[in-house]
Amino acid sequence: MMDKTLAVQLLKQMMEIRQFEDKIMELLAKNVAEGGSHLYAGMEAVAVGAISALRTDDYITSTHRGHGHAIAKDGDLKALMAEILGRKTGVCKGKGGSLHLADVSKGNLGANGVVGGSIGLATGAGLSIKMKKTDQVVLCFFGDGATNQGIFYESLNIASLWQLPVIYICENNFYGMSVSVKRASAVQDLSKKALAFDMPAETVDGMDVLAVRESVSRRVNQARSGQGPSFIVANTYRYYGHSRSDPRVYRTREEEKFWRERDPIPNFSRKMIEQGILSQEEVTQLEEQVKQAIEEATEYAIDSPWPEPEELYTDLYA
Amino acid sequence: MMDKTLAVQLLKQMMEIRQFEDKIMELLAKNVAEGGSHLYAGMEAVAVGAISALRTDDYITSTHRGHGHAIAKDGDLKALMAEILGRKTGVCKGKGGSLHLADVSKGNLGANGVVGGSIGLATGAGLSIKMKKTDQVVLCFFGDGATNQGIFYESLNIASLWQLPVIYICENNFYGMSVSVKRASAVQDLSKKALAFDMPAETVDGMDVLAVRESVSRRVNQARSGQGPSFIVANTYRYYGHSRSDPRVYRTREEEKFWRERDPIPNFSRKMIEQGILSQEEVTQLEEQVKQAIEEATEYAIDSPWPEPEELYTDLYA
Amino acid sequence: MREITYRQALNEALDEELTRDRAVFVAGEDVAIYGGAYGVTADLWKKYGDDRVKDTPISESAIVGLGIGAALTGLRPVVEIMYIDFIPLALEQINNQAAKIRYMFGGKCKVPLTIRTEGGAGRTLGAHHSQSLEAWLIHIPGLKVVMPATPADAKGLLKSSIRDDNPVVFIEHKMLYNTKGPVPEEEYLVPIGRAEVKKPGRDVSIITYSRMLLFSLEAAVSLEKEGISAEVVDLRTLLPMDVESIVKTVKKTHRVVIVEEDCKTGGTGAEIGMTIMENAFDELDAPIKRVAGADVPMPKSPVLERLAIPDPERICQAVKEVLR
Amino acid sequence: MREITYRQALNEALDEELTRDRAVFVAGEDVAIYGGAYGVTADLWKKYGDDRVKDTPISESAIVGLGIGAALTGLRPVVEIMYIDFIPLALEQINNQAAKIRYMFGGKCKVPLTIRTEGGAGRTLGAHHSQSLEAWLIHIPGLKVVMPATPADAKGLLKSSIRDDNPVVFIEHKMLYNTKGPVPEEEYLVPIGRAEVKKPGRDVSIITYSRMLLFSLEAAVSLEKEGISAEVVDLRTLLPMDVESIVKTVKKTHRVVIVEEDCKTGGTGAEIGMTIMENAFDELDAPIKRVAGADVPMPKSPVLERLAIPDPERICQAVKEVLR
Ligand SMILES: Cc1ncc(C[n+]2csc(CCOP(=O)(O)OP(=O)(O)O)c2C)c(N)n1
Ligand SMILES: Cc1ncc(C[n+]2csc(CCOP(=O)(O)OP(=O)(O)O)c2C)c(N)n1
Ligand SMILES: [Mg+2]
Ligand SMILES: [Mg+2]
Repeated sequence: MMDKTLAVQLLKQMMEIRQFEDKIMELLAKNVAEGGSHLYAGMEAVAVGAISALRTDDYITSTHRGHGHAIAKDGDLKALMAEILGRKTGVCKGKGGSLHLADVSKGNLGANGVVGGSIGLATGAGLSIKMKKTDQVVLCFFGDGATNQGIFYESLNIASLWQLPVIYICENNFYGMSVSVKRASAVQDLSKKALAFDMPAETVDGMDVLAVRESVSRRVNQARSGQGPSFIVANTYRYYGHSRSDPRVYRTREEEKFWRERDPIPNFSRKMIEQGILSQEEVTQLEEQVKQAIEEATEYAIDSPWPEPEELYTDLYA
Repeated sequence: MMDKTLAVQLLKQMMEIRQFEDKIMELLAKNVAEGGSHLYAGMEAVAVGAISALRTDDYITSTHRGHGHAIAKDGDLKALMAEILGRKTGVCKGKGGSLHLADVSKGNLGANGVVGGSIGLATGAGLSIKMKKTDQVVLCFFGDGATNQGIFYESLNIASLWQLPVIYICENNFYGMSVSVKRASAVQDLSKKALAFDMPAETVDGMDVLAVRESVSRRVNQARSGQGPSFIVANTYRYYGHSRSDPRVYRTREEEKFWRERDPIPNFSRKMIEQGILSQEEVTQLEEQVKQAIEEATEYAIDSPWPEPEELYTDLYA
Repeated sequence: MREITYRQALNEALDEELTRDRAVFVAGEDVAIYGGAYGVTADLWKKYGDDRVKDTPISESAIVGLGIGAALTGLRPVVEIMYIDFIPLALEQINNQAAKIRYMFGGKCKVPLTIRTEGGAGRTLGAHHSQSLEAWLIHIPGLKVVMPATPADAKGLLKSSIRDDNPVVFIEHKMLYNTKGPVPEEEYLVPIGRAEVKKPGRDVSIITYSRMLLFSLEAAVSLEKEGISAEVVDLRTLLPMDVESIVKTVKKTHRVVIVEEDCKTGGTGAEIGMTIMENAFDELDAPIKRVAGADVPMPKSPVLERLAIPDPERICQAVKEVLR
Repeated sequence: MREITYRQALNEALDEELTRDRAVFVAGEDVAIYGGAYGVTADLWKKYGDDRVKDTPISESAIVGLGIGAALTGLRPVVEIMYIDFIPLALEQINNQAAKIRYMFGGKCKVPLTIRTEGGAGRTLGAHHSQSLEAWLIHIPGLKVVMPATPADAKGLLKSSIRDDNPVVFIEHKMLYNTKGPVPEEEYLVPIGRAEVKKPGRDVSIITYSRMLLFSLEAAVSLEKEGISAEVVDLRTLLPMDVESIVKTVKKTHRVVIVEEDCKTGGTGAEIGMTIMENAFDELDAPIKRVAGADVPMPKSPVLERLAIPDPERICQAVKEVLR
C-alpha cells in the first residue's frame, strides 16, 4: 500500500503548484505581476510525479513553463513568487523572472526562455555526472514543441551514444503555443523520436502522478546503474492559455472539458480517499494549508523591496 | 536489357568524376590548386546513379564534397575546374571555389561549406515546387556526419509533415572527417533516423550505380506523384583522405582495400562488358575520351584569367 | 490622414503584398491560426489559407532554410522569427547561406527573402525575450537590415523589403505595435537605405532608430523648452546605412548623440559613430556620445529593466554634455 | 628562449591544464584521434584517453550545450568549434545560455567554459571557412573574448581562459598556427583583459589584434625606414577591452589607425574607435582610420582573397593619411 507521507507530499506539491499558478494569474490580471508567465496548471502530475522519483542531489532542467518544476524541486514559494514579481528577495534576485527560475544549489539548473534551450545543458550535466562517477541523474523537461528543435535531436544522440544518465521528459500538452502536435510534428506518437537514437522510450499518462512517478523511477534506476538515458512522453494538458491574452482559438472547449475531467489533483485526492490513505478532511486541511502558504508567499513577495539600481551591474562576471 | 546510351552516360560520368578528382589531387600537390578540396573519388556511383534518375529541371543540393554532384548535374568540366582554381571563367566567377560549386540555372543549388547547411534549402526548394504545383523534385545530398546536425532533423520533420517532394540521400562513407559513424551516431543503421518522422527509408549499395539509380528512381516517382519525401542511405567510401594532409589514422589499410575492391567504376564496366552492353574497347575509348576532356578542362582553367580586382565588390546585391 | 497602429500597418503591408504577388507567402511559428505572437499576421490565414500562410514547427533554423530554398527557386517568402532572441538559432542560415549565396555563386542567382522579427525590451520578459541584436546583422554583407519606428515607415518599408531581391531582416519592436500614426490609404513604398529627419534642429543631432526614436523625440521636446534645438534623425535602415543623411546632419549641428537600445559594447552605435569619424570628423565640435543599453543581459525586474535601456532623461543629459 | 609554434604553444597549454586539474576536459569534432583539424589537440587523446579528450558528433549546438551543462555542474570544459564560421550554429547556446546564466540566476552559479575556435582568411577556403566574427561576440555581455597573436600570448592566455570562472571564447587564427616565437619553458599565465605594446613608437598608434598584428608590425618596420615611428598595440583580449592601454597610446601619439581583419561595417574596429572617441577625443589630431576587411563574403580566388583583407601596404597608406 501507498505510503501516507508520500501521498501527502505529492498532493501537497500539486496543490501548491495549482494555487501558485492561480495566484499568478490573479496577480497578472491586477498588474501586480508584470510581463508574461506561462502557467503550469493542469500539468502538475508531471513535475511532481517525476521529481518525486529523484534524490535531492539529482539535477533537473526546466522550461519556459517552469514554476511547477521549481516548486517540485524543493523550491521556496516565497523566493519563487518574489522572483516572478522581480523583487530583490527572489531566488534569482529579481534578475531572472518567471522564465528563468533556477536554483543550482538545489539541483534546478534553470527554466529557460528558449524552447529547447536547456536540453543541451541537461546532457552536459549528465556528462559531468558520468565523468565524476557520482550516481546522480538528470531529469530534462521540455514540451512537445521543443521536440522539433535541432538541439533536441543532437542531444539525444550524444546521450545515447555516450550512455549518459539523463531522463528526457517530454511534457506533451498537445500544443506548442497555438500549433497542435498534428500541425507541427510528422509523428503523433512522440516517443517514436527516440527510435532515431536507439533510446528506450515510453508514453505515460501525465495526468496520473503515480504513473509518472513509477515510470520515471524505473528510468532513474536504470540511469543510476549505468544503463543510460531514456525518453518519456507524458501526455498532459495546460489549462490556461499560452499567455494571458491567448483566446485559445486553436482548441475547442470540449477538448478542454475532456482534460479538466482528468484533473490530476482531484483525481489523485479521490483515489487516496478511496484507498483509505487520506481522509476527505485531511485533503481539505492540506488545501487550506497550501492556501495559507501561497498567501504568505504572495504577501512576502509584494512586500519585498525592489533590487537596488546598482544591482543592474552586479552578478555578471564571477 | 540495359540501354547502351545509359550505360555510356553512367560510366562516362563516373570516369569524369574520378579523373577530375585525381587531377585536382595532382594540382593540389603542385600548388596549382590552392586551399582545400574534399574529393569525391570512390563515391561516384552515388552522385551519378542518383542524379541519372532526375529530369534536368529537377533540383539538387550538394555538400562540401560537391565536385561529383556538380559534374553529374550537367556541370561543365571547364567551368568547374576553373572555379576550383579561382578563375574568372569559373562557374561562380572564381568567388565560390571547391566548396561552393553551384549552377542554379542547371538546378544545382550549390555545394556548401557547412555540414548540413543545405538540408534546409533543399526542403525550401521542395516547398517551392509544391506551392507552384510543378512536378519537379529535389535531391538533397549530405554525409553520415551531417545526420547529427539539428537542421537535418528539423528539415526531415517539415518535409514529412508537409509531404514535400524531396529525396534525402545520405552518402554514408562511414566517417565524418576522422570520426566513424560508430563514434558519432547512436544508431549504426542510419536509415533508422527517418523513423522519427514516419518517412519511408531504405539503404542501398552506394558502390553500385544501378542499385542507386533504381532506388532513387522509385523514390523520385513517388515524390513526383505527390507521395512525399523519402530517405535513402547509400553506403560508400571515400578513397582519399578527408583533406590533403590527412594521414588516415582513424581507419585501416585493410578497410580501404575492402572498399577499393568494390570500386564502382571497374565493377560497372565489368558488368557491362559481361552483359555484352559495352565492349572492353569501348570502355577503354571512353576512358581516353574522358582523359582528354579533363586535360582540356585543366588547361582551360590554368590558362584562364584571374578575376579583376573590381570584382571583389560585384555580385553582392541584386 | 487616418491613424492606425504599427501592428495594423504591418498587417496591411503583408496583406497587400500577398494579394499583389502570388510568389509571396508567410511562414513561421504561430503566424496562421494564432495570427502571430504579437498579432501582426492576424486574419491573413483566414484570407489566404494554409498554402500561403503557414504555421511551422518550432524549428528556427529550418524555417530560415526553407525560406532561402524557396527564395532561390522563385518565391518571395516572408518568414517570421518570433523574437530576435531566437535569431541566433537561425544565424548560420542567415549569415552563411542567405547573405552569401548570391556572391558565392558569382551573382547568378538571387535570394528575395524577408525575415521578419521583433526585438527590444519594455515588457519585463527577461533576458531571453528583450534583446536588440541588430548589430550582429549589420556585420553581415549581403543582407539588408531594416528597423522602422513609425507605422507609416513600417508599412512602406515592409512592402519594399518583400519586393527587394535581396535577403532583408526586418526588425520590429515589441513596444511599438500599439503605437499609432498617420498612414496613407493609397499604396506607397518607403525606400530601403534612406534615413529621415523626424524633427529638424540646429544645435545637436540625435541619431537613432526604432523605439529609441520615440524617446529621442520626447527628449527633443523637453530640450526645446530649455532652448536647445535638437535635430532627430531616424535611420530606418541600418544596412546599408544612409551615410549621406548622417553627414548632412553633422555638418548642420556639429554635435552628435547616438541613441540605441542595444548593449553598448560592439553595438550599432559604434558603427554610426565611426561612420561620422570617417566622413565628418572635422565637422565635430565635441566628442560623439552614445546613449545605449547597459552591457548586461536584460534583467527581469521592471526597476532594473528601465535602467538598462536609454530613456528621454538620459538622452537630454547626454545632449547637454555634448553642448558643454 | 626556445621558439615554438603557436600550435605547439596551444597544445602545451591544454596539456598542462589537463594535467593540473581533473575537472578540465576537451571535447569537439576530430579533437581526439585526429588531434584537431589544425593539430592543436595532437596527442592529447593518447595521453588522456576518451574520457578527457572526446570526439563529438558534428553537432555544434549540442557541443556548446554540453560544455555549459558540464561547467555549471563543476567541470571546466574546453570545447572546440572547428571554424568560427560554425559558431553561429552554437550562438544561441553561447549568447542566451553560457553568457547570461550567471546573471539571470542572480550570480548564484558560474560557467567556467572555454570555447576554442579558429578564424580568419588566407588559405583560399572560401566564404564558409575564412570569416572573422569576433564582433558578434564582443556584443555579448557575460562573455570574455580572447584573440592572441603570438605563441607566448596564445599559451598564457589559453591557460588563463581555462582557469577563468566565466565563459571565454578563445579565437585562434589559421594563418598563425605555423608561426614561431619565444615561449618560456616554465609555467606562466597571461592575464585576460590586458593589451600589450608590441612595438613602441611616437608618431602614430596602430591598434590591432590577432594575425593583423603581424601585418601591422611589418608595416611599422617599413614606416620606420621612412622615418615614421609607429606604436603597435596588440589588444589580445577584445572583451573586456583594455581601455586604459588604448587611451595611453592615443595620448602618446595623437593619431590612430585601427587594423582589423573582420568586415568593416559593424566590426570590432568600430568599438575600438568609439572607445577612443569617448575616452580621448581631445587627444586626437586627426580622424581615426580603420583598415579592415572588405564588406563582402570571403571570395575563393586567391587574388580576391588577398584584396579582401588588410595588408602591410594598405596599413602604411592609412598611417600616412592620418599623418597628413
Ligand atoms: C526557440 C524558441 N522559439 C519560439 C519561442 C516562443 N514560444 C514560447 S513557448 C512556445 C511553445 C512551446 O511549446 P512546447 O514546447 O510544446 O511547450 P508548452 O508551451 O506547450 O509547455 C513558443 C513557440 C521560444 N520561446 N523559443
Ligand atoms: C557545421 C560544420 N561543422 C564542421 C565542419 C568541418 N567538416 C567538414 S567536412 C566534415 C565531415 C563531414 O562528414 P560527412 O557529413 O560524413 O561527409 P563526408 O566528409 O564524409 O563526405 C567536417 C566535420 C563543417 N564544414 N561544417
Ligand atoms: Mg506543448
Ligand atoms: Mg562521411
